[in-house]
Amino acid sequence: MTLRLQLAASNVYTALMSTLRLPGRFESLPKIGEFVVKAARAAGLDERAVYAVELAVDEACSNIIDHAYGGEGIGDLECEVSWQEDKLIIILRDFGKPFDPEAIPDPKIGVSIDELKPRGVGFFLMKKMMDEIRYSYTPESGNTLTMIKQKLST
Amino acid sequence: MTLRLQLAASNVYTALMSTLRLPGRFESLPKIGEFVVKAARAAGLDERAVYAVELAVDEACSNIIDHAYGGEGIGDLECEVSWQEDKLIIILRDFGKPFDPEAIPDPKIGVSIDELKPRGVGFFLMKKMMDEIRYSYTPESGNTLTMIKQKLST
Amino acid sequence: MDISITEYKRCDVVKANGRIDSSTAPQLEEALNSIIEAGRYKIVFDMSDVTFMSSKGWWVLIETQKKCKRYKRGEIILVKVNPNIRDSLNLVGMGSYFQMFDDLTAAVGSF
Amino acid sequence: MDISITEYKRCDVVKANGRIDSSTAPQLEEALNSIIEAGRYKIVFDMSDVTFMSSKGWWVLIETQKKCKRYKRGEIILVKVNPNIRDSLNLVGMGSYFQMFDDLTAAVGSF
Ligand SMILES: Nc1ncnc2c1ncn2[C@@H]1O[C@H](COP(=O)(O)OP(=O)(O)O)[C@@H](O)[C@H]1O
Ligand SMILES: Nc1ncnc2c1ncn2[C@@H]1O[C@H](COP(=O)(O)OP(=O)(O)O)[C@@H](O)[C@H]1O
Repeated sequence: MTLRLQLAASNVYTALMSTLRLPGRFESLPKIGEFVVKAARAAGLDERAVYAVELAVDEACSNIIDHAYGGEGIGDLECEVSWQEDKLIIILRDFGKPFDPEAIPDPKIGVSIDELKPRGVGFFLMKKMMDEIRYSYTPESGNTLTMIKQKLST
Repeated sequence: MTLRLQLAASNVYTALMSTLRLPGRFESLPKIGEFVVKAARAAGLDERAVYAVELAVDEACSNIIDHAYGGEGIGDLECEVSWQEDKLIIILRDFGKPFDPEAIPDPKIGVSIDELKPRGVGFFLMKKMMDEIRYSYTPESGNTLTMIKQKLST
Repeated sequence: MDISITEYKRCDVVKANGRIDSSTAPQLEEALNSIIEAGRYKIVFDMSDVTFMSSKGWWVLIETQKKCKRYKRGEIILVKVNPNIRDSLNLVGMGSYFQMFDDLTAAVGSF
Repeated sequence: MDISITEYKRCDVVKANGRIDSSTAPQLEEALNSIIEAGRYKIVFDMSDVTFMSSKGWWVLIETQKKCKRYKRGEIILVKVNPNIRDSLNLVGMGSYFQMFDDLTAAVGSF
Protein backbone atom coordinates (compact mmCIF):
# COMPACT_ATOMS: atom_id res chain seq x y z
CA MET A 1 0.00 0.00 0.00
CA THR A 2 1.36 3.40 -0.99
CA LEU A 3 0.82 5.77 1.85
CA ARG A 4 2.63 9.01 2.01
CA LEU A 5 1.75 11.53 4.63
CA GLN A 6 3.57 14.83 4.30
CA LEU A 7 2.66 15.66 7.84
CA ALA A 8 1.75 13.09 10.45
CA ALA A 9 -1.95 12.81 11.19
CA SER A 10 -1.40 13.98 14.74
CA ASN A 11 0.04 17.20 13.39
CA VAL A 12 -2.99 17.86 11.27
CA TYR A 13 -4.38 20.34 13.74
CA THR A 14 -1.45 22.73 13.42
CA ALA A 15 -0.57 22.01 9.81
CA LEU A 16 -1.38 24.35 6.97
CA MET A 17 -1.35 21.54 4.47
CA SER A 18 -1.47 17.79 4.61
CA THR A 19 -1.43 15.17 1.85
CA LEU A 20 -2.50 11.54 1.72
CA ARG A 21 -1.73 9.28 -1.21
CA LEU A 22 -3.39 5.91 -1.51
CA PRO A 23 -3.97 3.29 -4.19
CA GLY A 24 -7.01 3.94 -6.35
CA ARG A 25 -9.14 1.25 -4.76
CA PHE A 26 -12.52 1.49 -3.07
CA GLU A 27 -11.03 0.22 0.17
CA SER A 28 -9.04 3.48 0.29
CA LEU A 29 -12.25 5.50 0.57
CA PRO A 30 -12.78 5.16 4.36
CA LYS A 31 -9.19 6.24 4.95
CA ILE A 32 -9.59 9.28 2.75
CA GLY A 33 -12.90 9.94 4.49
CA GLU A 34 -11.25 9.88 7.90
CA PHE A 35 -8.47 12.13 6.65
CA VAL A 36 -10.78 14.85 5.29
CA VAL A 37 -13.15 14.63 8.28
CA LYS A 38 -10.22 15.34 10.60
CA ALA A 39 -9.14 18.22 8.40
CA ALA A 40 -12.66 19.65 8.20
CA ARG A 41 -13.05 19.51 11.97
CA ALA A 42 -9.63 21.09 12.43
CA ALA A 43 -10.75 23.86 10.08
CA GLY A 44 -13.62 24.53 12.45
CA LEU A 45 -16.46 23.45 10.14
CA ASP A 46 -19.71 22.46 11.83
CA GLU A 47 -20.75 18.77 11.70
CA ARG A 48 -23.17 19.35 8.82
CA ALA A 49 -20.39 20.89 6.76
CA VAL A 50 -17.96 18.15 7.83
CA TYR A 51 -20.39 15.56 6.45
CA ALA A 52 -20.81 17.56 3.25
CA VAL A 53 -17.04 17.55 2.73
CA GLU A 54 -16.81 13.82 3.48
CA LEU A 55 -19.57 13.03 1.00
CA ALA A 56 -18.23 15.28 -1.79
CA VAL A 57 -14.73 13.84 -1.45
CA ASP A 58 -16.04 10.27 -1.40
CA GLU A 59 -18.06 10.86 -4.56
CA ALA A 60 -15.08 12.52 -6.27
CA CYS A 61 -12.68 9.71 -5.38
CA SER A 62 -15.17 7.06 -6.40
CA ASN A 63 -15.55 8.81 -9.78
CA ILE A 64 -11.78 8.90 -10.25
CA ILE A 65 -11.57 5.14 -9.73
CA ASP A 66 -14.67 4.42 -11.85
CA HIS A 67 -14.19 6.90 -14.69
CA ALA A 68 -10.68 8.40 -14.76
CA TYR A 69 -8.96 5.06 -14.14
CA GLY A 70 -11.82 2.87 -15.32
CA GLY A 71 -11.41 0.42 -12.46
CA GLU A 72 -9.67 -0.40 -9.22
CA GLY A 73 -5.92 -0.75 -8.79
CA ILE A 74 -4.93 1.17 -11.93
CA GLY A 75 -3.41 4.27 -10.36
CA ASP A 76 -3.06 6.30 -7.18
CA LEU A 77 -5.31 8.87 -5.62
CA GLU A 78 -3.84 11.92 -3.94
CA CYS A 79 -5.76 14.04 -1.52
CA GLU A 80 -4.33 17.32 -0.29
CA VAL A 81 -6.04 19.40 2.35
CA SER A 82 -5.05 22.93 3.25
CA TRP A 83 -6.79 25.58 5.18
CA GLN A 84 -7.02 29.28 5.27
CA GLU A 85 -8.71 31.44 7.86
CA ASP A 86 -12.10 31.32 6.16
CA LYS A 87 -12.07 28.07 4.20
CA LEU A 88 -10.95 24.49 3.73
CA ILE A 89 -9.40 23.59 0.38
CA ILE A 90 -9.26 20.01 -0.84
CA ILE A 91 -7.30 19.05 -3.94
CA LEU A 92 -7.69 15.60 -5.48
CA ARG A 93 -5.12 14.46 -8.05
CA ASP A 94 -5.08 11.47 -10.36
CA PHE A 95 -3.31 10.45 -13.55
CA GLY A 96 -6.26 8.83 -15.30
CA LYS A 97 -8.10 10.12 -18.30
CA PRO A 98 -9.28 13.72 -18.32
CA PHE A 99 -12.92 14.75 -18.61
CA ASP A 100 -15.06 17.79 -19.25
CA PRO A 101 -17.09 18.74 -16.18
CA GLU A 102 -19.22 21.13 -18.25
CA ALA A 103 -20.48 18.15 -20.28
CA ILE A 104 -21.93 16.32 -17.25
CA PRO A 105 -25.68 16.98 -17.10
CA ASP A 106 -27.47 17.55 -13.81
CA PRO A 107 -29.69 14.66 -12.79
CA LYS A 108 -33.47 14.92 -13.21
CA ILE A 109 -35.19 15.50 -9.91
CA GLY A 110 -38.79 14.67 -9.14
CA VAL A 111 -39.23 11.93 -11.75
CA SER A 112 -40.92 8.65 -10.87
CA ILE A 113 -38.62 6.00 -9.45
CA ASP A 114 -38.90 3.86 -12.59
CA GLU A 115 -37.59 6.70 -14.75
CA LEU A 116 -34.44 7.03 -12.63
CA LYS A 117 -31.30 5.99 -14.44
CA PRO A 118 -28.70 4.60 -12.07
CA ARG A 119 -25.66 6.87 -11.72
CA GLY A 120 -25.36 10.52 -12.50
CA VAL A 121 -25.83 12.17 -9.13
CA GLY A 122 -22.28 12.07 -7.74
CA PHE A 123 -21.00 15.11 -9.59
CA PHE A 124 -24.18 17.06 -8.87
CA LEU A 125 -23.76 16.28 -5.17
CA MET A 126 -20.16 17.48 -5.20
CA LYS A 127 -21.28 20.82 -6.62
CA LYS A 128 -24.09 21.09 -4.08
CA MET A 129 -21.99 20.09 -1.10
CA MET A 130 -19.04 22.37 -1.79
CA ASP A 131 -18.96 26.12 -2.28
CA GLU A 132 -16.65 25.96 -5.26
CA ILE A 133 -15.29 23.27 -7.58
CA ARG A 134 -12.51 23.75 -10.14
CA TYR A 135 -11.08 21.20 -12.51
CA SER A 136 -7.89 21.37 -14.53
CA TYR A 137 -5.75 18.98 -16.50
CA THR A 138 -2.16 19.10 -17.67
CA PRO A 139 -0.18 16.12 -18.93
CA GLU A 140 2.45 16.76 -16.21
CA SER A 141 0.22 17.08 -13.18
CA GLY A 142 -2.72 14.97 -14.38
CA ASN A 143 -6.28 15.73 -13.31
CA THR A 144 -6.66 18.24 -10.52
CA LEU A 145 -10.00 18.74 -8.84
CA THR A 146 -10.06 21.60 -6.35
CA MET A 147 -12.99 21.72 -3.92
CA ILE A 148 -13.52 24.59 -1.50
CA LYS A 149 -15.75 24.72 1.56
CA GLN A 150 -16.23 28.10 3.24
CA LYS A 151 -16.35 28.08 7.05
CA LEU A 152 -19.41 30.29 7.08
CA SER A 153 -21.18 28.68 4.18
CA THR A 154 -24.88 28.04 4.61
CA MET B 1 -57.20 7.98 55.19
CA THR B 2 -56.31 6.13 58.40
CA LEU B 3 -52.58 5.70 58.56
CA ARG B 4 -50.89 4.70 61.74
CA LEU B 5 -47.22 3.93 61.72
CA GLN B 6 -45.89 2.65 65.04
CA LEU B 7 -42.39 3.41 63.91
CA ALA B 8 -41.56 5.93 61.23
CA ALA B 9 -40.62 4.42 57.88
CA SER B 10 -37.11 5.83 58.13
CA ASN B 11 -36.63 3.86 61.34
CA VAL B 12 -37.63 0.63 59.71
CA TYR B 13 -34.06 -0.54 59.37
CA THR B 14 -33.44 -0.57 63.11
CA ALA B 15 -36.96 -1.46 64.16
CA LEU B 16 -37.97 -4.87 65.45
CA MET B 17 -41.57 -4.30 64.55
CA SER B 18 -43.50 -1.86 62.44
CA THR B 19 -47.21 -1.58 61.71
CA LEU B 20 -49.18 0.09 58.94
CA ARG B 21 -52.94 0.49 59.06
CA LEU B 22 -54.82 1.58 55.97
CA PRO B 23 -58.39 1.58 54.68
CA GLY B 24 -59.44 -1.67 53.07
CA ARG B 25 -59.34 -0.32 49.53
CA PHE B 26 -57.39 -1.51 46.50
CA GLU B 27 -55.60 1.83 46.31
CA SER B 28 -53.96 0.90 49.65
CA LEU B 29 -52.22 -2.08 48.01
CA PRO B 30 -49.21 -0.20 46.55
CA LYS B 31 -48.59 1.45 49.94
CA ILE B 32 -48.68 -1.89 51.71
CA GLY B 33 -46.46 -3.29 48.97
CA GLU B 34 -43.90 -0.56 49.51
CA PHE B 35 -44.04 -1.11 53.25
CA VAL B 36 -43.39 -4.86 53.11
CA VAL B 37 -40.74 -4.52 50.39
CA LYS B 38 -38.81 -2.13 52.65
CA ALA B 39 -39.18 -4.53 55.55
CA ALA B 40 -38.12 -7.54 53.49
CA ARG B 41 -35.04 -5.70 52.22
CA ALA B 42 -34.22 -4.59 55.76
CA ALA B 43 -34.50 -8.21 56.83
CA GLY B 44 -31.79 -9.04 54.31
CA LEU B 45 -33.92 -11.11 51.95
CA ASP B 46 -32.66 -11.42 48.38
CA GLU B 47 -34.65 -9.70 45.61
CA ARG B 48 -36.42 -12.91 44.59
CA ALA B 49 -37.64 -13.43 48.14
CA VAL B 50 -38.57 -9.74 48.43
CA TYR B 51 -40.81 -10.13 45.38
CA ALA B 52 -42.31 -13.31 46.83
CA VAL B 53 -43.24 -11.46 50.03
CA GLU B 54 -44.69 -8.52 48.06
CA LEU B 55 -46.81 -10.84 45.94
CA ALA B 56 -48.05 -12.97 48.87
CA VAL B 57 -49.03 -9.91 50.91
CA ASP B 58 -50.76 -8.31 47.91
CA GLU B 59 -52.79 -11.46 47.28
CA ALA B 60 -53.68 -11.73 50.98
CA CYS B 61 -54.79 -8.10 51.25
CA SER B 62 -56.75 -8.33 48.04
CA ASN B 63 -58.54 -11.40 49.42
CA ILE B 64 -59.37 -9.58 52.66
CA ILE B 65 -61.02 -6.76 50.71
CA ASP B 66 -62.77 -9.13 48.29
CA HIS B 67 -63.82 -11.92 50.63
CA ALA B 68 -63.49 -10.95 54.33
CA TYR B 69 -65.04 -7.51 53.83
CA GLY B 70 -66.85 -8.31 50.59
CA GLY B 71 -65.88 -5.04 48.98
CA GLU B 72 -63.86 -1.86 49.22
CA GLY B 73 -64.18 0.69 52.00
CA ILE B 74 -65.84 -1.61 54.55
CA GLY B 75 -63.05 -1.97 57.09
CA ASP B 76 -59.36 -1.43 57.72
CA LEU B 77 -56.38 -3.55 56.89
CA GLU B 78 -53.49 -3.82 59.32
CA CYS B 79 -50.08 -5.02 58.33
CA GLU B 80 -47.46 -5.70 60.98
CA VAL B 81 -43.93 -6.66 60.08
CA SER B 82 -41.37 -7.90 62.54
CA TRP B 83 -38.11 -9.63 62.07
CA GLN B 84 -35.94 -12.10 63.85
CA GLU B 85 -32.42 -13.08 63.01
CA ASP B 86 -33.45 -15.80 60.57
CA LYS B 87 -36.86 -14.71 59.34
CA LEU B 88 -39.36 -12.01 58.44
CA ILE B 89 -42.82 -12.26 59.99
CA ILE B 90 -45.81 -10.51 58.47
CA ILE B 91 -49.14 -10.37 60.26
CA LEU B 92 -52.26 -9.17 58.48
CA ARG B 93 -55.33 -8.31 60.55
CA ASP B 94 -58.88 -7.53 59.52
CA PHE B 95 -62.30 -7.52 61.15
CA GLY B 96 -64.27 -9.04 58.30
CA LYS B 97 -65.81 -12.46 58.14
CA PRO B 98 -63.68 -15.46 59.10
CA PHE B 99 -62.89 -18.31 56.71
CA ASP B 100 -61.49 -21.84 56.72
CA PRO B 101 -58.16 -22.01 54.88
CA GLU B 102 -58.30 -25.83 54.86
CA ALA B 103 -61.44 -25.66 52.74
CA ILE B 104 -59.78 -23.74 49.89
CA PRO B 105 -58.82 -26.17 47.12
CA ASP B 106 -55.56 -25.86 45.22
CA PRO B 107 -56.02 -24.70 41.63
CA LYS B 108 -55.73 -27.19 38.80
CA ILE B 109 -52.45 -26.84 36.94
CA GLY B 110 -51.80 -27.93 33.39
CA VAL B 111 -55.37 -27.74 32.16
CA SER B 112 -56.24 -26.12 28.85
CA ILE B 113 -56.84 -22.37 28.99
CA ASP B 114 -60.57 -22.80 28.33
CA GLU B 115 -60.96 -25.00 31.39
CA LEU B 116 -59.45 -22.34 33.65
CA LYS B 117 -61.95 -20.83 36.07
CA PRO B 118 -61.08 -17.25 36.94
CA ARG B 119 -59.95 -16.83 40.57
CA GLY B 120 -58.62 -19.40 42.94
CA VAL B 121 -54.85 -19.01 42.66
CA GLY B 122 -54.21 -16.25 45.21
CA PHE B 123 -54.23 -18.46 48.27
CA PHE B 124 -52.16 -21.13 46.53
CA LEU B 125 -49.59 -18.49 45.62
CA MET B 126 -49.40 -17.24 49.20
CA LYS B 127 -48.59 -20.77 50.39
CA LYS B 128 -45.99 -21.22 47.63
CA MET B 129 -44.37 -17.84 48.17
CA MET B 130 -44.06 -18.02 51.95
CA ASP B 131 -42.43 -20.66 54.14
CA GLU B 132 -45.27 -20.79 56.59
CA ILE B 133 -48.83 -19.49 56.81
CA ARG B 134 -51.02 -19.56 59.91
CA TYR B 135 -54.56 -18.33 60.26
CA SER B 136 -56.54 -17.67 63.42
CA TYR B 137 -59.75 -15.92 64.33
CA THR B 138 -61.10 -14.56 67.62
CA PRO B 139 -64.05 -12.18 67.90
CA GLU B 140 -61.81 -9.71 69.82
CA SER B 141 -58.81 -9.63 67.50
CA GLY B 142 -60.59 -10.54 64.25
CA ASN B 143 -58.83 -12.48 61.49
CA THR B 144 -55.10 -12.88 61.87
CA LEU B 145 -53.02 -14.21 59.02
CA THR B 146 -49.38 -14.81 59.90
CA MET B 147 -46.96 -15.31 57.04
CA ILE B 148 -43.31 -16.20 57.57
CA LYS B 149 -40.42 -15.96 55.13
CA GLN B 150 -37.12 -17.55 56.16
CA LYS B 151 -33.99 -15.65 55.20
CA LEU B 152 -32.35 -18.77 53.85
CA SER B 153 -35.43 -20.21 52.22
CA THR B 154 -34.97 -21.64 48.75
CA MET C 1 -50.23 3.13 36.01
CA ASP C 2 -50.10 4.60 32.50
CA ILE C 3 -51.33 2.55 29.56
CA SER C 4 -50.63 3.31 25.92
CA ILE C 5 -51.96 1.55 22.84
CA THR C 6 -50.19 1.74 19.49
CA GLU C 7 -52.04 0.35 16.53
CA TYR C 8 -49.97 -1.28 13.79
CA LYS C 9 -51.23 -2.83 10.62
CA ARG C 10 -51.61 -6.37 11.95
CA CYS C 11 -51.48 -5.94 15.71
CA ASP C 12 -51.81 -3.53 18.61
CA VAL C 13 -49.04 -2.92 21.11
CA VAL C 14 -50.17 -2.22 24.66
CA LYS C 15 -47.64 -0.82 27.08
CA ALA C 16 -48.20 -0.35 30.82
CA ASN C 17 -45.87 0.59 33.62
CA GLY C 18 -45.53 0.01 37.35
CA ARG C 19 -47.77 -2.28 39.40
CA ILE C 20 -50.65 -4.28 38.04
CA ASP C 21 -52.65 -5.27 41.10
CA SER C 22 -56.31 -5.27 42.17
CA SER C 23 -56.44 -1.48 41.89
CA THR C 24 -54.93 -1.17 38.41
CA ALA C 25 -55.93 -4.46 36.73
CA PRO C 26 -59.34 -3.00 35.72
CA GLN C 27 -57.53 -0.27 33.75
CA LEU C 28 -55.57 -2.90 31.87
CA GLU C 29 -58.75 -4.89 31.29
CA GLU C 30 -60.44 -1.83 29.82
CA ALA C 31 -57.55 -1.13 27.47
CA LEU C 32 -57.42 -4.74 26.24
CA ASN C 33 -61.17 -4.92 25.84
CA SER C 34 -61.22 -1.72 23.80
CA ILE C 35 -58.92 -3.42 21.28
CA ILE C 36 -61.00 -6.59 21.14
CA GLU C 37 -64.19 -4.59 20.79
CA ALA C 38 -62.63 -2.89 17.80
CA GLY C 39 -62.41 -6.34 16.21
CA ARG C 40 -58.67 -6.64 16.64
CA TYR C 41 -57.34 -9.81 18.21
CA LYS C 42 -53.58 -9.67 17.70
CA ILE C 43 -52.10 -7.98 20.72
CA VAL C 44 -48.56 -7.47 21.96
CA PHE C 45 -48.31 -6.57 25.64
CA ASP C 46 -45.02 -4.76 26.24
CA MET C 47 -44.27 -5.47 29.92
CA SER C 48 -40.77 -4.01 29.99
CA ASP C 49 -41.84 -1.39 32.55
CA VAL C 50 -44.23 -3.58 34.56
CA THR C 51 -42.55 -4.28 37.89
CA PHE C 52 -45.29 -6.21 39.69
CA MET C 53 -48.28 -8.28 38.70
CA SER C 54 -50.73 -10.02 41.01
CA SER C 55 -53.16 -12.77 40.06
CA LYS C 56 -55.79 -10.12 39.32
CA GLY C 57 -53.58 -8.98 36.46
CA TRP C 58 -53.03 -12.53 35.29
CA TRP C 59 -56.75 -13.17 35.03
CA VAL C 60 -57.07 -10.15 32.79
CA LEU C 61 -54.41 -11.64 30.52
CA ILE C 62 -56.04 -15.08 30.61
CA GLU C 63 -59.46 -13.70 29.71
CA THR C 64 -57.90 -11.67 26.92
CA GLN C 65 -56.06 -14.72 25.63
CA LYS C 66 -59.29 -16.72 25.56
CA LYS C 67 -61.07 -14.02 23.57
CA CYS C 68 -58.17 -13.53 21.16
CA LYS C 69 -57.65 -17.23 20.45
CA ARG C 70 -61.35 -17.93 19.85
CA TYR C 71 -61.92 -18.89 16.18
CA LYS C 72 -58.10 -18.78 15.85
CA ARG C 73 -58.45 -15.08 15.15
CA GLY C 74 -55.46 -13.94 17.15
CA GLU C 75 -53.38 -14.08 20.30
CA ILE C 76 -51.87 -11.93 23.02
CA ILE C 77 -48.08 -12.12 23.22
CA LEU C 78 -46.10 -10.91 26.23
CA VAL C 79 -42.84 -9.01 25.79
CA LYS C 80 -40.02 -8.50 28.31
CA VAL C 81 -41.73 -10.11 31.26
CA ASN C 82 -39.87 -9.32 34.49
CA PRO C 83 -38.28 -12.60 35.76
CA ASN C 84 -40.15 -12.44 39.08
CA ILE C 85 -43.47 -12.11 37.28
CA ARG C 86 -42.52 -14.88 34.88
CA ASP C 87 -41.55 -17.21 37.75
CA SER C 88 -44.80 -16.65 39.61
CA LEU C 89 -46.86 -17.17 36.44
CA ASN C 90 -45.02 -20.41 35.81
CA LEU C 91 -45.54 -21.51 39.41
CA VAL C 92 -49.26 -21.82 38.77
CA GLY C 93 -48.80 -23.15 35.25
CA MET C 94 -50.06 -19.97 33.63
CA GLY C 95 -46.84 -19.14 31.81
CA SER C 96 -47.66 -21.86 29.28
CA TYR C 97 -50.69 -19.98 27.96
CA PHE C 98 -48.59 -17.19 26.48
CA GLN C 99 -45.81 -16.76 24.01
CA MET C 100 -43.15 -14.58 25.64
CA PHE C 101 -40.66 -12.56 23.62
CA ASP C 102 -37.63 -10.61 24.75
CA ASP C 103 -37.83 -8.23 21.82
CA LEU C 104 -40.75 -5.97 20.95
CA THR C 105 -39.94 -5.81 17.25
CA ALA C 106 -39.78 -9.60 17.04
CA ALA C 107 -43.19 -9.88 18.71
CA VAL C 108 -44.76 -7.38 16.31
CA GLY C 109 -42.98 -9.10 13.44
CA SER C 110 -44.47 -12.47 14.42
CA PHE C 111 -47.97 -11.41 13.37
CA MET D 1 -19.41 -3.18 7.62
CA ASP D 2 -21.47 -5.92 9.25
CA ILE D 3 -24.87 -6.82 7.86
CA SER D 4 -27.52 -8.84 9.65
CA ILE D 5 -30.85 -10.07 8.33
CA THR D 6 -33.71 -10.98 10.67
CA GLU D 7 -36.69 -12.67 9.10
CA TYR D 8 -40.11 -11.94 10.57
CA LYS D 9 -43.42 -13.29 9.45
CA ARG D 10 -44.25 -10.51 7.00
CA CYS D 11 -40.95 -8.73 6.48
CA ASP D 12 -37.19 -8.95 6.80
CA VAL D 13 -35.16 -6.48 8.84
CA VAL D 14 -31.71 -5.68 7.45
CA LYS D 15 -29.26 -3.91 9.73
CA ALA D 16 -25.89 -2.56 8.67
CA ASN D 17 -23.37 -0.39 10.43
CA GLY D 18 -20.68 2.14 9.59
CA ARG D 19 -20.00 3.48 6.09
CA ILE D 20 -21.87 2.49 2.97
CA ASP D 21 -19.66 3.65 0.13
CA SER D 22 -18.33 2.21 -3.13
CA SER D 23 -16.42 -0.46 -1.23
CA THR D 24 -19.28 -1.69 0.96
CA ALA D 25 -22.37 -0.99 -1.18
CA PRO D 26 -21.93 -4.34 -3.02
CA GLN D 27 -22.24 -6.16 0.31
CA LEU D 28 -25.50 -4.37 1.01
CA GLU D 29 -26.69 -5.14 -2.52
CA GLU D 30 -25.96 -8.81 -2.00
CA ALA D 31 -27.86 -8.93 1.28
CA LEU D 32 -30.91 -7.18 -0.18
CA ASN D 33 -30.84 -9.33 -3.31
CA SER D 34 -30.72 -12.50 -1.22
CA ILE D 35 -34.02 -11.47 0.37
CA ILE D 36 -35.64 -10.64 -2.96
CA GLU D 37 -34.39 -13.88 -4.49
CA ALA D 38 -36.11 -15.70 -1.63
CA GLY D 39 -39.37 -14.22 -2.88
CA ARG D 40 -39.66 -11.72 -0.04
CA TYR D 41 -40.32 -8.10 -0.95
CA LYS D 42 -41.14 -6.41 2.35
CA ILE D 43 -37.91 -5.08 3.76
CA VAL D 44 -37.07 -2.82 6.69
CA PHE D 45 -33.60 -1.32 6.53
CA ASP D 46 -32.50 -0.36 10.05
CA MET D 47 -29.99 2.45 9.46
CA SER D 48 -29.55 3.46 13.10
CA ASP D 49 -25.85 2.54 12.97
CA VAL D 50 -25.13 3.71 9.42
CA THR D 51 -23.02 6.85 9.70
CA PHE D 52 -22.27 7.56 6.05
CA MET D 53 -23.87 6.72 2.73
CA SER D 54 -22.65 7.72 -0.71
CA SER D 55 -24.66 7.67 -3.94
CA LYS D 56 -23.44 4.12 -4.58
CA GLY D 57 -25.42 3.07 -1.53
CA TRP D 58 -28.45 5.06 -2.61
CA TRP D 59 -28.54 3.30 -5.96
CA VAL D 60 -28.63 -0.01 -4.18
CA LEU D 61 -31.66 1.19 -2.24
CA ILE D 62 -33.31 2.59 -5.39
CA GLU D 63 -32.83 -0.67 -7.29
CA THR D 64 -34.18 -2.60 -4.31
CA GLN D 65 -37.18 -0.30 -4.09
CA LYS D 66 -37.94 -0.82 -7.78
CA LYS D 67 -37.82 -4.60 -7.39
CA CYS D 68 -39.89 -4.61 -4.22
CA LYS D 69 -42.61 -2.30 -5.55
CA ARG D 70 -43.01 -4.21 -8.80
CA TYR D 71 -46.47 -5.85 -8.96
CA LYS D 72 -47.17 -3.99 -5.67
CA ARG D 73 -45.65 -6.93 -3.89
CA GLY D 74 -43.74 -4.97 -1.27
CA GLU D 75 -41.52 -2.08 -0.35
CA ILE D 76 -38.28 -1.18 1.39
CA ILE D 77 -38.71 1.13 4.38
CA LEU D 78 -35.83 3.02 5.96
CA VAL D 79 -35.54 3.34 9.74
CA LYS D 80 -33.56 5.88 11.78
CA VAL D 81 -31.83 7.56 8.88
CA ASN D 82 -28.99 9.79 10.08
CA PRO D 83 -29.99 13.45 9.41
CA ASN D 84 -26.94 14.07 7.21
CA ILE D 85 -27.80 11.09 5.05
CA ARG D 86 -31.44 12.14 4.93
CA ASP D 87 -30.51 15.69 3.88
CA SER D 88 -28.26 14.53 1.09
CA LEU D 89 -30.88 12.05 -0.18
CA ASN D 90 -33.46 14.83 -0.21
CA LEU D 91 -31.07 17.18 -2.01
CA VAL D 92 -31.28 14.99 -5.10
CA GLY D 93 -34.97 14.23 -4.61
CA MET D 94 -34.34 10.62 -3.65
CA GLY D 95 -35.80 10.88 -0.16
CA SER D 96 -39.27 10.87 -1.68
CA TYR D 97 -38.93 7.30 -2.92
CA PHE D 98 -38.83 5.87 0.60
CA GLN D 99 -40.97 5.81 3.68
CA MET D 100 -38.75 6.71 6.62
CA PHE D 101 -39.60 5.71 10.20
CA ASP D 102 -37.95 6.68 13.46
CA ASP D 103 -38.98 3.48 15.18
CA LEU D 104 -38.06 -0.04 14.14
CA THR D 105 -41.11 -1.65 15.72
CA ALA D 106 -43.41 0.78 13.93
CA ALA D 107 -41.76 -0.05 10.61
CA VAL D 108 -42.12 -3.80 11.14
CA GLY D 109 -45.68 -3.23 12.35
CA SER D 110 -46.55 -1.33 9.17
CA PHE D 111 -46.37 -4.48 7.05
N1 LIG E 1 -13.27 11.90 -12.54
C1 LIG E 1 -13.94 11.63 -13.68
N2 LIG E 1 -13.27 11.24 -14.78
C2 LIG E 1 -13.91 10.96 -15.91
N3 LIG E 1 -15.26 11.05 -16.06
C3 LIG E 1 -15.99 11.45 -15.02
C4 LIG E 1 -15.38 11.75 -13.77
N4 LIG E 1 -16.36 12.10 -12.92
C5 LIG E 1 -17.51 12.02 -13.61
N5 LIG E 1 -17.30 11.64 -14.86
C6 LIG E 1 -18.36 11.45 -15.91
O1 LIG E 1 -19.56 12.09 -15.46
C7 LIG E 1 -20.64 11.14 -15.34
C8 LIG E 1 -21.52 11.50 -14.17
O2 LIG E 1 -20.79 11.32 -12.96
P1 LIG E 1 -21.52 11.20 -11.58
O3 LIG E 1 -22.55 12.29 -11.48
O4 LIG E 1 -20.53 11.18 -10.49
O5 LIG E 1 -22.31 9.84 -11.63
P2 LIG E 1 -21.80 8.34 -11.76
O6 LIG E 1 -20.38 8.28 -11.37
O7 LIG E 1 -22.68 7.60 -10.80
O8 LIG E 1 -22.04 7.98 -13.19
C9 LIG E 1 -19.95 9.82 -15.22
O9 LIG E 1 -20.78 8.77 -15.66
C10 LIG E 1 -18.71 9.99 -16.10
O10 LIG E 1 -19.05 9.79 -17.45
N1 LIG F 1 -59.42 -13.60 53.59
C1 LIG F 1 -60.43 -14.37 53.15
N2 LIG F 1 -61.65 -14.29 53.74
C2 LIG F 1 -62.66 -15.05 53.32
N3 LIG F 1 -62.55 -15.94 52.30
C3 LIG F 1 -61.37 -16.06 51.67
C4 LIG F 1 -60.27 -15.31 52.07
N4 LIG F 1 -59.23 -15.63 51.26
C5 LIG F 1 -59.70 -16.59 50.42
N5 LIG F 1 -60.97 -16.85 50.64
C6 LIG F 1 -61.81 -17.85 49.90
O1 LIG F 1 -60.96 -18.73 49.17
C7 LIG F 1 -61.23 -18.66 47.79
C8 LIG F 1 -59.94 -18.78 46.98
O2 LIG F 1 -59.14 -17.66 47.23
P1 LIG F 1 -57.96 -17.29 46.26
O3 LIG F 1 -57.17 -18.51 45.97
O4 LIG F 1 -57.21 -16.18 46.83
O5 LIG F 1 -58.66 -16.87 44.91
P2 LIG F 1 -59.63 -15.67 44.56
O6 LIG F 1 -59.53 -14.65 45.62
O7 LIG F 1 -59.14 -15.21 43.24
O8 LIG F 1 -61.00 -16.32 44.49
C9 LIG F 1 -61.95 -17.34 47.59
O9 LIG F 1 -62.75 -17.34 46.46
C10 LIG F 1 -62.72 -17.21 48.88
O10 LIG F 1 -63.91 -17.95 48.81
